[in-house]
Formats: sequence, C-alpha cells, structure tokens
Amino acid sequence: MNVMYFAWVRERIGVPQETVETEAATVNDLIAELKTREDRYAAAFADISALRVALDQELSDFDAPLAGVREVAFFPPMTGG
Amino acid sequence: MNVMYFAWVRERIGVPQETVETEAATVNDLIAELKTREDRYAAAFADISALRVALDQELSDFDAPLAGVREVAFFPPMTGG
Amino acid sequence: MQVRVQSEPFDAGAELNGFAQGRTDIGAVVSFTGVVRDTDGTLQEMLIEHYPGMTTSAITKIVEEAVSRWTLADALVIHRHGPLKPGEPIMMVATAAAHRAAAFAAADFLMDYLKSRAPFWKKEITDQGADWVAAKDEDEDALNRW
Amino acid sequence: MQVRVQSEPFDAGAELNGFAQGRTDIGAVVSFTGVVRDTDGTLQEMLIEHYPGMTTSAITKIVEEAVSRWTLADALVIHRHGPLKPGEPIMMVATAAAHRAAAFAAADFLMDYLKSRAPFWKKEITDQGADWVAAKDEDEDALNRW
Repeated sequence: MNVMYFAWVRERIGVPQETVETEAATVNDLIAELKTREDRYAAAFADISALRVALDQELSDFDAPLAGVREVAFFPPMTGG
Repeated sequence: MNVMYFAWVRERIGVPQETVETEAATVNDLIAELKTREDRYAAAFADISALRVALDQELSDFDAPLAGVREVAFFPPMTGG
Repeated sequence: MQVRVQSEPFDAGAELNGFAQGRTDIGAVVSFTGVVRDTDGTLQEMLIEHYPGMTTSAITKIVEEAVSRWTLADALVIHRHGPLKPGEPIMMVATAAAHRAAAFAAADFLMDYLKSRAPFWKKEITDQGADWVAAKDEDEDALNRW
Repeated sequence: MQVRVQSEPFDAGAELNGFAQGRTDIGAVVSFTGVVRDTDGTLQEMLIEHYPGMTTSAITKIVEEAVSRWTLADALVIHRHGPLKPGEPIMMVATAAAHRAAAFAAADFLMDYLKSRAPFWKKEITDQGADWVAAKDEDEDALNRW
C-alpha cells in the first residue's frame, strides 16, 4: 500500500511517501500500527482531529475500511484558495 | 425650474428637458399642474407608481417640497448594471 | 476608488490587472462584468440612456458606502452608456479586500445598488421593435439584503 | 469548463478576457483572484504544496457541482503551487451565467469549497521562520452555507 504525507505531516514523518506492508482493516488500525513503529509516526499522529485522510485520492473517514485501497494519504486540513 | 425626463417618460413627453414656470409647492403639485396642461403630460404621469423623481440630482419623494429646487427629473425605475 | 461613466468600450482584463496592482495588503479581488445578453438571438442593439448630471455622483455615493461598510482596500466601477452590441461588456465592478468574504459581499452589494439606484435605463432594439427594459421587483427586493 | 493546476504564473486579465468570450447567452461574469497577502511586511515567500494525484480531480468535482447547481454557462479554476511572492496571484475562479445572482453564488461557493476541500497547503516563510497556515474554523463553517 502506498502511503503519502503532506505539509507538516510529511515534515514530521520525514518522507513524502512510502510503501507500507500492513494487514490493517481500517485507517484507524493503520495509524495505530504506524504509531507503534517509530516515534516520528507517534508525533505525526498524536492528534487525529488535526488530520484528514484520503483513500485513493478521495477524502475519507478514519474508520473507513482499507480493503482494496492502493493509496492512503494523510495531511492537515486543506488551505487552498 | 429645469425639468428633465428620461427613458419612456422623455419619449411620451417629447422633450428631454424644459424650463417650467410654476408655483407648485411639492412634486405632486407640479405633476398635477403639468397633467392639466397637455395630454402628453397626462399620459406620462398617468401612473405615478411607475415613476421615480430626483430633485437636484438626488432621488426624492413625490411629496417633497420644491422650495429652492433648481432641477427636477422624472424617470422610470432605474435599470443599471 | 475609481468611478468612470463612458460611452467608449473598456478592456475588462486590463482593468482587472491594473486594479489594486502591487498591493500586498490584499488577499482577495472580486470582479463583476455585465454583458449585453441576447438569449433569443433577436437583439440588434442595446441603448443605454443615463442622467449625466447625476450618474457619477450617485455611483460615487454607492461606492463610498461599500468601502466604509467592508473596509475595502480599493473599489472600481465602470459603466457605459450609448449603443451596445450583444456580447459587449456594459459595466464592471471590482473590489479588493484582505479577505474573500468582504470582497464578495461588497461586489454583490455594489451590483444590487447600481442595478436599482444608478440612473441608467436600458432599451432593447430587436427584430420586433424597441422596448425599455422594465425594472424587476426582485432587483428592488434585493436591496433589503443589505 | 476549465481546471488548471500549475506552478507557472497566470495573467488574470487575459484569462478574464478569454473566458466565455463571444457568448451572447450570458449577462454576468464574476471573477475571484486570490493574492499572496503580506499584512505585516514580513513575508518573504509563500510555498504552496499540493497532492498532484488528487488536485485536478478534486477541483473538477467541485466545479461540476457548481455548474449543475447554478446552470452556469461556463466556469474556470486556475490554482498555482510552488513558491510565490507577496502580491502574486495564487489562484483564480471565474463563473458565467445569464444572471448575476447565479454567477456570484457559484463563485462564492467555489471559493468556499476550494479553500477547504482542494488538496493545497500553504507555508509562510517570514523573517521569523517558516509556518504552515492553519485552516480556520470559519472556513469549514462556511461550507454549511451551501
């Protein structure tokens, strides 16, 4: 699964994207799994309410299932316009 | 007193402006006086609710006094923009 | 603040680019361009009459009201009179502010007031003849929004 | 309908003049230009990051929603990414409709949705350092208007 990070999430995690091997069923499960791996993930995902997630380039929810998803992206609330 | 007409009011009365000698106290009085003069005035002022009036280039009311006023303009509701 | 009443065409794009140019205290510019519409394809010409002695001062008052209500960095109104062809720009409004809400509201306000309070009258010349455009109740009602 | 995401500058005036040009079924064109603001005079640069795989499709969906809600004759969105200087245009929206209310509402709607739903993130580099611009609650709340 391709996992992408943008803005300060990218800066905290230190890479713009990476391939993650996971059996996580939902986005929340994936986050829990990443947080146990390294401190930088724990720092980036400390406050989920400050984050948004997109599954295959569509805004989604943290309890959404990951079955069939190829690309997960984490980022802060958008500031376009 | 300089009296001006715009749009279809001008077309019905037949002139864009004219000098009117009058002792009318208010706009309503002036209109009543003009209507007795000729049919074209009666036609133009038949329905006051379809008209607007400006006194010295300021939108005004039909019961406004004419004392000191140099220019009266009659026209239909504006259609700018 | 700029108010121009003219019979000559204007270049909306050039006006937009010149408007509030180089200012770094603004974040939002909104423009409105009014165009001669010919929905049925029967319009030959639109004639815009105005009240020269009153037009510029009436528009200026409306713009001053907008500038003070929304603390605009700048505002522009251009309005043409005389004969116009379908597709031609009739008029244009532009507003500049720190934030988008003020720029949008002020432009919307300006259009509502110019529509019903600036001394212009439109006459449409079509295949069938000539008719003065009637003011719409909804345009008068729109003023109650502000 | 046109959506462009680019790092290159754009000419807002030329875009406005080219937009809905020659159409005689429209009476109203509204444009919004977002400009890099530097209220305190301390901004050196604004860096705009985006999500290339998602940006164009996300904007396109927002524009399609606007076109269908207000029966627009045309709509345009241009949004830049990369480094920008104070006073430079960040993005632009234009809408064309028969009447002004639709053109205004659609442009306002587009801005509200682009602000909170298009995958862009702004970072301000000032004399004091670099900071990501935080999303405002009022911008999220603005979506409830529609």
